Amino acid sequence: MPDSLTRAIRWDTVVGALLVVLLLLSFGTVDGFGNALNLSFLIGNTLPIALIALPMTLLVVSGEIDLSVASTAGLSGAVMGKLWNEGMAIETIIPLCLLLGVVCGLVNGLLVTRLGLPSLAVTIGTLAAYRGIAQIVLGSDAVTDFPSQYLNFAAGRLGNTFLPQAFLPFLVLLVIAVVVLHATPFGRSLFAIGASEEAARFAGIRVKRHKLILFTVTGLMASLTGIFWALHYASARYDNATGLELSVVAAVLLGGIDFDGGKGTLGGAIAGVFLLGALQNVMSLLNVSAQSQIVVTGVLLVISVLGPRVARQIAVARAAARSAG
Amino acid sequence: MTVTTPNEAPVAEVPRSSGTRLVDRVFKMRELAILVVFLVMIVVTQIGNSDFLSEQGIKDLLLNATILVLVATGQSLVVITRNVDLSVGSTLGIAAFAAGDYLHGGGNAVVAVVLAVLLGVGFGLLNGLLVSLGQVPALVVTLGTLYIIRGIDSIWVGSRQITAADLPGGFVDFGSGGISAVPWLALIALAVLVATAYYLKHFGSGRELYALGSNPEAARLAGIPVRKRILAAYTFCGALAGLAGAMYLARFGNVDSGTGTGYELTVVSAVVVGGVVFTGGSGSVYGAALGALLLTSVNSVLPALGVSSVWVLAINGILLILAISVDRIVALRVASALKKSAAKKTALQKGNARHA
Amino acid sequence: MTHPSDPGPAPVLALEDISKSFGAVRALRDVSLELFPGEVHALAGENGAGKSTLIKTLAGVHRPDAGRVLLDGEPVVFHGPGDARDAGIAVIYQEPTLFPDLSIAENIFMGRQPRRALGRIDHRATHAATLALMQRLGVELDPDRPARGLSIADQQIVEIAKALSFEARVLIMDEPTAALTGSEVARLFGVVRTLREQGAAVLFISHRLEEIFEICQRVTTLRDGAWISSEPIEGMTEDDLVRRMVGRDLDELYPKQDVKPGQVALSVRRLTREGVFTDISFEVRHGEIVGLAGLVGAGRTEVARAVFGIDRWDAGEVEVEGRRLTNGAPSTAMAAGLALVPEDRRAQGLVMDMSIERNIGLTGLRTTVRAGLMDRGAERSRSLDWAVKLQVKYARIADTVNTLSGGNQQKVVLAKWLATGPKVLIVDEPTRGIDVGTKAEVHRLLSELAADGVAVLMISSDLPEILGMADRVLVMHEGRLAAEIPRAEATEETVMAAATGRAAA
Amino acid sequence: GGTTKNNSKSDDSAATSTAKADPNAALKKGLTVGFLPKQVNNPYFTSADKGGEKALTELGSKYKEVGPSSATDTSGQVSYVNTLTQQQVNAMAVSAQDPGALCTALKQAMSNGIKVVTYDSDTKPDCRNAFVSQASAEDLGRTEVQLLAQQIGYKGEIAILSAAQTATNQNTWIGFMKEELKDPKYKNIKLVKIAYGNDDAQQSFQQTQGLLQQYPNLKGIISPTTVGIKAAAQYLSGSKYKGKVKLTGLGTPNDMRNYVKNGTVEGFELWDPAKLGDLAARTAVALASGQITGKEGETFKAGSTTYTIGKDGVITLGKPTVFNAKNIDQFNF
Ligand SMILES: Nc1ncnc2c1ncn2[C@@H]1O[C@H](COP(=O)(O)OP(=O)(O)OP(=O)(O)O)[C@@H](O)[C@H]1O
Ligand SMILES: Nc1ncnc2c1ncn2[C@@H]1O[C@H](COP(=O)(O)OP(=O)(O)OP(=O)(O)O)[C@@H](O)[C@H]1O
Ligand SMILES: [Mg+2]
Ligand SMILES: [Mg+2]
Repeated sequence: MPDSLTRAIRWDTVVGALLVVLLLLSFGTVDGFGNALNLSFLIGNTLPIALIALPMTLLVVSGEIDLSVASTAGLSGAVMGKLWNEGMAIETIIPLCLLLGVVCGLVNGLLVTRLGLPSLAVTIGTLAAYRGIAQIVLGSDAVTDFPSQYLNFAAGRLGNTFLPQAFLPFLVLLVIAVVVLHATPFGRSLFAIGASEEAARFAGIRVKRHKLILFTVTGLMASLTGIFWALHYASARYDNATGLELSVVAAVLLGGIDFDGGKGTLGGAIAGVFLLGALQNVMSLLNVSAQSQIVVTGVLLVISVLGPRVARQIAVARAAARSAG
Repeated sequence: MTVTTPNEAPVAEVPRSSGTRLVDRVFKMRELAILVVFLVMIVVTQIGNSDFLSEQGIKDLLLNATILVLVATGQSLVVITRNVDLSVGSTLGIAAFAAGDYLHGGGNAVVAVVLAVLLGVGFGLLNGLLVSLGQVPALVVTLGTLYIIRGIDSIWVGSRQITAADLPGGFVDFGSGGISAVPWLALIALAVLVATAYYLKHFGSGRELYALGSNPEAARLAGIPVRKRILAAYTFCGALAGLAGAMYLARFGNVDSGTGTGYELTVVSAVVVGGVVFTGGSGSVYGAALGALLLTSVNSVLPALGVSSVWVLAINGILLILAISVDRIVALRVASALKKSAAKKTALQKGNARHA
Repeated sequence: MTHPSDPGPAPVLALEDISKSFGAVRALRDVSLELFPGEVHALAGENGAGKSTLIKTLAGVHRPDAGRVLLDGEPVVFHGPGDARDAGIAVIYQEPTLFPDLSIAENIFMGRQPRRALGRIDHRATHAATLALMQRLGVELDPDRPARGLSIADQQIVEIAKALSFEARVLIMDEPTAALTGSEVARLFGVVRTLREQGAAVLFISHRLEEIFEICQRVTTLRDGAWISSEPIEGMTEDDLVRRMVGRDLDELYPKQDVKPGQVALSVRRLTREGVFTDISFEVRHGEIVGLAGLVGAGRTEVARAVFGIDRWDAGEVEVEGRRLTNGAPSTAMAAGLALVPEDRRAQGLVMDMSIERNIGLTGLRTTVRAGLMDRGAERSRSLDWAVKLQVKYARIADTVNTLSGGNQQKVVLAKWLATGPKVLIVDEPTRGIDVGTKAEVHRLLSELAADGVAVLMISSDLPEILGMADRVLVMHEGRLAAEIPRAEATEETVMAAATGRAAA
Repeated sequence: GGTTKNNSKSDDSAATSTAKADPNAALKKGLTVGFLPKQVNNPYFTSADKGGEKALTELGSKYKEVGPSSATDTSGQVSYVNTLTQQQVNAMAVSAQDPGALCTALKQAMSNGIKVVTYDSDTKPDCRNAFVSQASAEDLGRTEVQLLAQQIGYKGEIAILSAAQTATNQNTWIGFMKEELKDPKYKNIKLVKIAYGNDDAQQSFQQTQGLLQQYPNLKGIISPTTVGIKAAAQYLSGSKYKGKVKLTGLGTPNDMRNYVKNGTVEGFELWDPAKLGDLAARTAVALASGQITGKEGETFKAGSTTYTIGKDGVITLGKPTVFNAKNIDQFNF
């Protein structure tokens, strides 16, 4: 049964299983973990990473990367705060900020597709540029007085359950992303582009257009995250979400998405996001220091790439032993 | 196949060669282009602020670039092999603290530097072993070791810090001293840079780094000891990060558990601006060093011109994008111009050949 | 094994009962082979017979599961390609293995550059040695030019130069001529003869049987990974050899059906891409097979790429059934009914890390869709249908294509494009690296397609193939159409005259 | 229509307890107080928290410290507030990275009966019970100008090297510095620039270089941040400006000892962070014991001193200490 064997040891399944095991263990043994409030905190604080991980997974599958997401989020938050201070209505501000995210993503996409620049370099540049613009826009202000119904939506729970109100919209986005990546011709094209851009082009796939769409959507999602962030933490500052890109990248990598492109599943990526989030929550409750948590994250990342390899080698060895026997 | 015409003149490819020489020259000029951008920037600043290129000013420029140049040199080697080392910032930080901790106890400065380098070598080896033996993506592994080394550093260092007061006076003076405007540290960095560049160009193992970055599978088939070379590149990169740590200590006289945090992005930017390509196999350490010089100088130029520090980050980012875009556009233009002129020449020669 | 007709003393290199499996695939089963100094030994077999695997085992790339390798009668174990090289074995692999960023000279001498004092590389000597090699092969490639952008043929020449530079005792060549045209092949054979006379042993693989008969003294045949025979060439006929390879008699190699051409399907007018090709005009009608011949680098591939929209053209127009195509848009070309089987199957034809199923499915993303979502059932049956029709040899349809032999990969590329049901099919070197049996099949297939009304434009460096299959032959010379020759007048002489620019244009 | 700043009702359901303070209530023992600094491993906060630990041990209560490893990881700090809430500590002492971001979580904590004291860096007043301020912002701002003015003889150009542009406390101090400079006795002093070094050694270093290049006649620099003053001092001591350009601001004696001794710096000031932590701990225990509720005018005893709660629940530690060559050796933090 080599087929079911290889399927069983696929890394995304392993990450999913690890997440389940961690949750089950923590429910039983970690004080304060299982109650609804903590779970809502856990999910709420992980949501920004999860939101960006959705388009990031698609992007990485197609062989590109966007490191400017956290800056885009910060910029939308800053612009949101600025416009709010100017007295504009929040219902106008939010679409404007989303539009801004689209523009940010479009700039990345155009630089990558039109000029053929490597996305890593481009988005390191825009990582600084967008954050810098955010700083120019909002300066030293911290805007905190957003309308309470919005704040409550971003920070509140669904009744007395453990689910944050914002979880349902996220779930909808997740389903959309899964369907797009794994069940549409568009998603199939992304895998082809990631594995071999040239072969994809020869198969009539519009590589540049696909990439441009992806970067734009990533910008949109990043700005959505920025808005959510500002409301969730009731604070719009230019340095909101600083460093979030590394958390997203780490989580996506942990979920088994191959940075060479062409491989991975969204399920794995999201499992990676929540595994890291849950682990951090549990470790804090267990009084593990922040420094040790960093080490654990690092070790987990290293294992995430060594793990599948070792598993594959074991599988190969077993198959060989079986065919010899 | 009986359609043999052995006497027939081989398909002429003469224009190709002259064309590629030109391309070659242009590629060498890519480093020149960064240099030009750098010089223009300096001159403009000097016009705007006549104090900028004072002895002190030049010294500051050089000192600022030194540490980044060192780390970028090491990073280039790794990037040339189609890998990356994101853990350099963490390595720099822990090496700097180790050296400081040792000097704090009243140690010898030379031993401290050796200690920092050895620590760097150790972490470089770790990265190299994981990447080459595990054959796993370098980006992930070194992101992992970035966290691990930083975590170990914070656990070990805690809230301790080393300040200039804890260090031997001579060590700190060395960090800011030099021959008139040329700091000692810059001389060390220059020596390392030139030696590395010479090695890459003139030694077999240096060329093999390019080869295996260019096509890893072909490198294996050509009998290049791929793992050994990758291991060596990482070790060297780690060693330079360690040396940079010691220099950081001498220069700033001040290290704690956060030293070097986020440095990896700066280093990667410098390497990218310097024209070292992330898909491996091309680029030079001189380019990377120039990239480092350019990036650090922006941070000196803007304050010297009185640009509010609020603008610095945005300008930095936009400059980075401009630098890589201009580089790319120039390369594309030159390539298409060359192609057209080559085509014309071919046509001409063919016309001549036919008449002859 | 005994060899009654041993040409020389002791074999320089021998394989004894070598077996090698990849997972469930048994690529080699108890294969033995002896190579003697001063002989050119052919290795023949269908696609997937195990030829390349055998060579990689000899070269230290693969470790055999069982059996021994003997060098000068002594058992040796090669731990890597470096070991084999040090033992004096030079290898040209089936797929070029160049470093695109490095110069041709460096590609050839990587790891063995001439040295100066202190182990420094002598760049000047490297350059000179490369020039000398190029002269020996009769080509003029600039040693300082980077390998990126070399045509497949030029890449192959660099590979040959690299192998020659070893001055090895054993030279192994896996389909070195697949990408070459007649004149280069002739040069190569000249060099090989010299080497043989100097006492080197050469192992040679080719699917062009006439080449085997031209240059080789002995031939070993493999079938499905098993050793079939080793014998002298002398006294053998092509049919004998084919029978040993395929295990049966072969169909006709060029089963061209006569078809009455219909309406114009593809019309190319005054197409120009500056510096590459100029003023190309031609038409292909439904039911017609048009051959496009020319020397390596004449620009045939470039025309095909531009017509299909991979590259942009600078002037001119392309019409499919009267509909103008957009410049630089493969997707609209596909929608108009155009298909291109590209020249480089590994880089352009296939996504190597994807399954056979999905590779074939890639051209059907618009059709195997239900309500906007992939219809996996339809995708699988479409892929299976075509894989079976083309007799692709695979273990499971979900296996990645990089586990297939070269010829079977080529079949997957064909399957992928035939599955689109094209009106106009452009095939660029469709049978490169395909065994004779399959070649006949591909030809039969192309002929049937034409009979069904598909317009076929066939680019090939295999002149007999062009002559055997084409209704009309277009000949390109240095980026221009040099001649258009109807089937009746097309001979090797007329085509070569036009291709080398000797015909009155 | 739409919701704008002007028509949205600000959420004033402040969690300020309605309970009455009982000044005579006994201090409870066996409480747990969680310290949440802006950043763990930061020497300044480590000193402060050590002070808190000592006070709590003295009072018979338990001390614990959690916190993010980066001073800009606001979401990290929020999750630590949540962690402390889950662990049901009796009170927490928080140095807020952001005045607004912690609010939801802190209110959540207060509604779970946890007393919240902010120290060093405040949140919005309705998100905590009391704020322990290191020194009055006004005192700090004004005294730094006075210190520098004396050193440069009330004449010449000066600049400020601050931390992040968003640092709330820095900005308040700078505001008071500007106020102070309006006094006629400073008519010959000109504030030419405020630079931001983002509390990063290297950036502060380069900003100092820039200041000196841009203003060759610069006479003095005020850096109201421990990181900034240290970096500026290190640069000055290795440059030709050493001793010529005066530097003052907020620094710790251990950091600055060398520069004071080698003549780079004449004098600077700071409060004792350990005392700040001590007061934060005692305030937390007093709140948890019901001695105070955080209303203006309430008083309580911490150690031997009696503190009065000011407007908005602010408790001020006292005047900062000025360090110079004469007294610096008496301090070790
Ligand atoms: N790396 C591999 N993994 C799995 N199977 C492989 C691998 N390499 C080769 N095979 C299988 O081994 C068999 C022999 O392949 P090989 O490449 O040796 O054929 P070949 O005789 O060279 O064919 P061709 O003429 O098409 O090049 C094929 O069935 C192929 O699918
Ligand atoms: N990807 C490429 N980049 C740069 N130059 C190329 C590239 N491919 C081909 N060339 C060059 O363009 C010219 C035309 O090549 P092309 O491949 O079109 O010729 P061809 O007639 O199809 O010959 P063949 O296919 O047999 O190599 C050649 O000189 C070739 O070296
Ligand atoms: Mg083969
Ligand atoms: Mg071609």
